[in-house]
Amino acid sequence: MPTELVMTHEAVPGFFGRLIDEGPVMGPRERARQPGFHHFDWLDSADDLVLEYQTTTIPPKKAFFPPRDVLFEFDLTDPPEFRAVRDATPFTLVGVHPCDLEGLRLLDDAYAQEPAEACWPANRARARIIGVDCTPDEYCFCTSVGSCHSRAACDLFLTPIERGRLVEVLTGAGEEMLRVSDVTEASDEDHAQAQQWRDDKEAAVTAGLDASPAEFADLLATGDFTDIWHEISSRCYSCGSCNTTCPTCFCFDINDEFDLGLTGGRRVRTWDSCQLAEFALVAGGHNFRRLRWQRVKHRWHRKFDYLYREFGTPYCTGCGRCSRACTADINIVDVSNQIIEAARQGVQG
Amino acid sequence: MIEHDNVSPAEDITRSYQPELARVIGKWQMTELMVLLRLQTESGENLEHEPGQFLQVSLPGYGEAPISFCSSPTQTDSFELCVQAVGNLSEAMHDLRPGDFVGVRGPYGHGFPIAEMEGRDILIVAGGIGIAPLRSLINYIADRRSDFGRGIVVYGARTPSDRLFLDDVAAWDARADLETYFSVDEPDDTWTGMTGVVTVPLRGVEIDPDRTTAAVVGPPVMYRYVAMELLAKDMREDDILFSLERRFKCGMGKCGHCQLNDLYVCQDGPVFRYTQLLGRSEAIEVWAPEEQKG
Amino acid sequence: MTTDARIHVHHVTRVEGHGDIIAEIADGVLKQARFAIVEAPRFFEGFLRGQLYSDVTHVASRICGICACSHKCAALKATEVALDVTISPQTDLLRRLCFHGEVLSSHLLHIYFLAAPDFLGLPSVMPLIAGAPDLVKRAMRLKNIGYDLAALVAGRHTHPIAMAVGGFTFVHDPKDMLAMRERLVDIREDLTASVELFATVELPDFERPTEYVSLKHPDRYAFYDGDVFSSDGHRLPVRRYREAVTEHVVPHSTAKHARWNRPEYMVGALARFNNNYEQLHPAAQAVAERLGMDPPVHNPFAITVAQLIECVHCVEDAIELIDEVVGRGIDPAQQQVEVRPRAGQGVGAVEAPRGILFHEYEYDEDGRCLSANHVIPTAQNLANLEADMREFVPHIAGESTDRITHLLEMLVRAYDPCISCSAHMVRLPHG
Amino acid sequence: MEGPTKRFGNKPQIAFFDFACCEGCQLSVLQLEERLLDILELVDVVTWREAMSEYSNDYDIAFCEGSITREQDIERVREIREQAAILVTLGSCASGGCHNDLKNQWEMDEMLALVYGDQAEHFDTIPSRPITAVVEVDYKIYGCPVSLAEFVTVVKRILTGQSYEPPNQPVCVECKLNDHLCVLEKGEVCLGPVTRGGCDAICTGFGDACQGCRGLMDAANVGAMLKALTREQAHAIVRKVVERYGFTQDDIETKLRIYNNWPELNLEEIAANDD
Ligand SMILES: Cc1cc2nc3c(=O)[nH]c(=O)nc-3n(C[C@H](O)[C@H](O)[C@H](O)COP(=O)(O)OP(=O)(O)OC[C@H]3O[C@@H](n4cnc5c(N)ncnc54)[C@H](O)[C@@H]3O)c2cc1C
Ligand code: SF4
Ligand code: SF4
Ligand code: SF4
Repeated sequence: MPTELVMTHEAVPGFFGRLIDEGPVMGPRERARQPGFHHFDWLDSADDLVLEYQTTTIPPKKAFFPPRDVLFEFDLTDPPEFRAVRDATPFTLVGVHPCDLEGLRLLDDAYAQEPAEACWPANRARARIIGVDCTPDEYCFCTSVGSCHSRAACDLFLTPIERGRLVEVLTGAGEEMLRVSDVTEASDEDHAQAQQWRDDKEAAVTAGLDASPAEFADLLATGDFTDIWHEISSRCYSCGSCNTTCPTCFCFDINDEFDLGLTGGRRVRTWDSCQLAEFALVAGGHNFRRLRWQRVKHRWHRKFDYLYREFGTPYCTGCGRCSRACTADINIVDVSNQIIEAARQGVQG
Repeated sequence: MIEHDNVSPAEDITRSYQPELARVIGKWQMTELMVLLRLQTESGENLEHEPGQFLQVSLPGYGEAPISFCSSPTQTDSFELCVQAVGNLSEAMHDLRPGDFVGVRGPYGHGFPIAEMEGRDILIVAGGIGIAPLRSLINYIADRRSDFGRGIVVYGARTPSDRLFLDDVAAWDARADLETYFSVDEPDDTWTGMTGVVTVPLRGVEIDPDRTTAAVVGPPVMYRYVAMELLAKDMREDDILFSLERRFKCGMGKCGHCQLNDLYVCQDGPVFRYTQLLGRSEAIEVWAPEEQKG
Repeated sequence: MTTDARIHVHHVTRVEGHGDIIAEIADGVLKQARFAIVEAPRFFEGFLRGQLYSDVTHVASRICGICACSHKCAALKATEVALDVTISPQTDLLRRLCFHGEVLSSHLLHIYFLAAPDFLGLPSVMPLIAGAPDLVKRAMRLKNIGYDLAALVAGRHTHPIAMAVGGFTFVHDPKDMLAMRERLVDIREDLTASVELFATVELPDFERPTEYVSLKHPDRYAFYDGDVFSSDGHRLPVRRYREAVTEHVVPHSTAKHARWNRPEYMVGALARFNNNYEQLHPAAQAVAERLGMDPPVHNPFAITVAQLIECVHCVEDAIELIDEVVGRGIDPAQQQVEVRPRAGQGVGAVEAPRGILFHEYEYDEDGRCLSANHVIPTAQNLANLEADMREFVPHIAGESTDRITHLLEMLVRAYDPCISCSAHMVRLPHG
Repeated sequence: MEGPTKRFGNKPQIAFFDFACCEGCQLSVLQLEERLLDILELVDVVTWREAMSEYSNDYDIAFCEGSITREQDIERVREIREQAAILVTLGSCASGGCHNDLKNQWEMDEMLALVYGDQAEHFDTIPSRPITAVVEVDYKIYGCPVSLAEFVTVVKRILTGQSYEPPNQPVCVECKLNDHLCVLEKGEVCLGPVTRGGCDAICTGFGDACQGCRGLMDAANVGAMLKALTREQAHAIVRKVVERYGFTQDDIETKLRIYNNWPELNLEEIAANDD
């Protein structure tokens, strides 16, 4: 059982203010150009931080895996020179919801698989993370995939209670962050209130998969759902929004850019999406997933079947971002349940 | 999965996207579209590849792409790549001259399971530029002739002028311990050999299915027909090896582009057993005639 | 001494769009002097029919890449009148700020890149890149601050984003505003250097008094709003613009000519300068004095000088506008007012860099465009330009043909014609 | 390595040409400021009527802007094609389709009469078309106007002997890479999901909807859009938009036409090509 302390409402701004004084802090804040909507971005002051926010469009994975990331720079000298340009500045990521914490853990696993990738762990090592508990909306289904109460990857975790936040201290780094902070022991009442919050939250999750991840993986693997894929793909734009907003998607593209003087440049890694038409196109024009329905199918299999078998967890945290972002109204829970139902009927029939 | 006895490449290479330097020490224009490059790492280190493995090759500013080794691992002081001009990187590689540098990462992937193939008859089926990775295997077998049973090379090209590695081909043809079968789809006046797609010569090859391993590389359309031919010879599905192509960006099983159902072609392949592919709906080249139906 | 000359300049260079100069002198007597617009017509007024009001204003800015903000604002204003939308004071301030960006970028493009080579005896600025790199960089800095100012408000100068019927589609950040303010303060130095450069320029000696038409506003030097005003003493509300602008098709031109009280009138920087001098920022008035510009100025070559004076005004007024916007605080609730389609008709007028610009639209109850009309500054200037040519040619008839050609090109360029847009002039659907 | 591949012996000679358009793309190029000076280190501009009086018919690379709307334009662009080793179309007017093509919905006579009345006979006009419909082009830069970043990319590609394929992914991708708020969340209709990206989602970054200025991407699922924006939706956000505007499929089609009317927008054909 981790240490649990209490940070009062009055102490909260001071705590985050001090973190910001120590170094860069990324957290949920109001969008400058679109007030009323939130996103993860660097905070200028503790006032910017919004601890109660609805799930952001882009998950906090962007702190470690930027949408566009320079892998290295090069100079076209003879011989050419390659230069690492990785930023090593430590930073703090705050205000991360449990599903997104889980997302970070899943990416830890994916990138660590041999042969391991270097950028993700290097960036992860730079950051301390503070999680916060959340209020679900109609798209959330974390309870179906076991991420509802995740404390993965974080050093401190804050749960709202009457007099402030209950602070779970999960790591030494977390303890360190609290060193000069105004925190007190949690009382039984505090614990009870935090537990009440968690219970209420769980109860507020209304969407859900009709099968456990393990069962869903099996149903997917054995069934033939071509009709469902066709129906979904008739509506799908292949716009990639479901992937580019997903906290567990980690596909990317790599391209080179020359500097304008044409004497050097950089190699850049960019988020990619398996739903895009050219994702599996090879030189010569052969596209191994040319048809839209094949790509739609691939997404479900990758999330709930292939990676589930590889890592023992579905590569979905139930955050609901893909459903929110899909302007074609393709909802991951609805489609999954459609598949589950079809598979079960198939089994019965 | 193919067990493979070679150690994985040096850690610092796999852990980073940053290539090491290799210098072009020889260049031969084989056809209008194909160039053969001989390279040496700048560090002088031998990359210790297996036949069938590939390198991530780059020219800064032009990008990076997977290219198969086409030289045998028995050639230790240098290695060779054969590049078809199809896009920005590969075209720029045609402009390289001896003394120029390229970046390399790797070797990556699972090549041909040499240990398991030793002692067996090896049937090599190459279509088009598929001869490039297979040349690595053929020359390896030629250099370690006593380690293997029969060595059979079946090579089909579109036209006589598309045929690659003519010196090697002549050398294989001249050896008594290698059996060679060549064909072209579209013959010209100079062509005296067989006419037809690669399955035509293949049909005439007699093998002992119990002791034969087949290594097949070619364009996507070829695999299915070769498989049918080999199965007609009673070969076991497990003894048929196909090397597949997909788009690769990282070579490390991360970028997702090369995924074939649950497999990564760059890591689990590019050399696969037919058995692995049969169960997988996205190995469309081996089981669907053309495109999958919409 | 030339007494006969035939001049045909095919596609005058260093102007926006395509126009030809045709002049003929026989026995020292002017036979003809014309500026023929040969731009391909694009038919905006035709194809805007049927489009939704929001798409109309989107497409309207595409009439011209240089005066994109002007076209956009004229379209927005006309549409807002038609749909009975009242924008917030904040939107009004921001649009005025955006306008200064457009006037700056457009004027400075003209002053440095199109007109200045004439004064320096060069075919273009290209030779200056190597020869006077500091001058070129200064010109780029000046021009780009205009673009950036417009982009600060509208996301991009060509073509403005974010400007919608009823307001803006995003909330401006005061931090960005203040950063721009600093740049505007710094750019004063470059402007001063430009003024000094112009103080050394000698304009061709030519004067022809004419009717000057511009917007006039009770409180400020009019760019974004005001009444239609003539130096001959007439004043009309914008909605009655047709009484001022009488258009007629001339066969040699894809654009139409316009007249009001006299056979021709002038619009643009010099017209504004002459009509609204009193409202120029004191700093701009000081520059006018420095450059010997005492209104009314009747030399058309001085249009370029009037532009420079306006640039000084725009920079100073932009600084004041930023102070006002930031001082009031940017209220997200004021960014956009509710818009409901309804049937209606409206006219919007603004002072584009090249002069007064009218857009008129009529919408059906779903907010779809029934008819559109655009009256563009360059088209209004054409008759006046030709009148200038007719009077100017006899003055210079004694010069060599090359010199006459050059002077006529200079005269055309002084008007800073923007032909790509003047080619969309359309007959007013009467009724 | 010898630095980038040299395609041209010396500094290549550049020319700019314009056809029917607002000239905003050329103007955007002037906004490159310092980057323009860098480019001018690598090339010589020999012809640019809008900016210079010098003129040369000897150029390697031609940048052409605007639509073809007159018989004489066809001839002129063919001449340019003949001379230029490389022809680049600048902007959607030239590259694929733009509002100029909207006039093609009417008979040309009708258009002329509407605009020029009884003087119509003085003018010639043919249905508007992009340059790509008249001659082969080597590089295409879409956009109304072009994105400066893409322009610079293409210049670098040309100078290093590389091809450039305009992105074939929708604006939504770039919207996400930039962490923009989806404008649908504000209740606006956006054409981003079917529109070719490459603009870095500049409009949606300022909260404005994508109007489709780069045209439809290949295999755009237009049918899905026509349905999604006009039918009952479970999706709370899209539902809001649908209820607010009450668009019909014709309305969406009218909107799509603004940048997709060359050749005449044929939704049935597009639907047939959809996967
Ligand atoms: C395991 C393996 C081994 C290989 N071995 C060899 C070998 O030995 N020799 C050899 O020549 N090749 C080999 N290849 C193939 C080689 O990697 C490709 O041909 C490579 O992509 C060429 O790169 P390029 O930059 O020249 O072409 P690319 O620039 O990749 O372009 C080729 C074509 O692909 C399309 N394309 C590329 N990128 C995109 C994009 N982002 N979006 C849309 N379309 C795009 C374009 O239409 C373009 O015309 C191998 C591939 C694999 C997987
Ligand atoms: S977000 Fe929706 S429309 Fe876009 S690719 Fe994903 S499922 Fe298809
Ligand atoms: S698949 Fe959808 S719900 Fe699952 S983690 Fe990704 S974005 Fe969230
Ligand atoms: S704003 Fe438009 S382009 Fe961006 S994600 Fe939403 S629908 Fe796509």
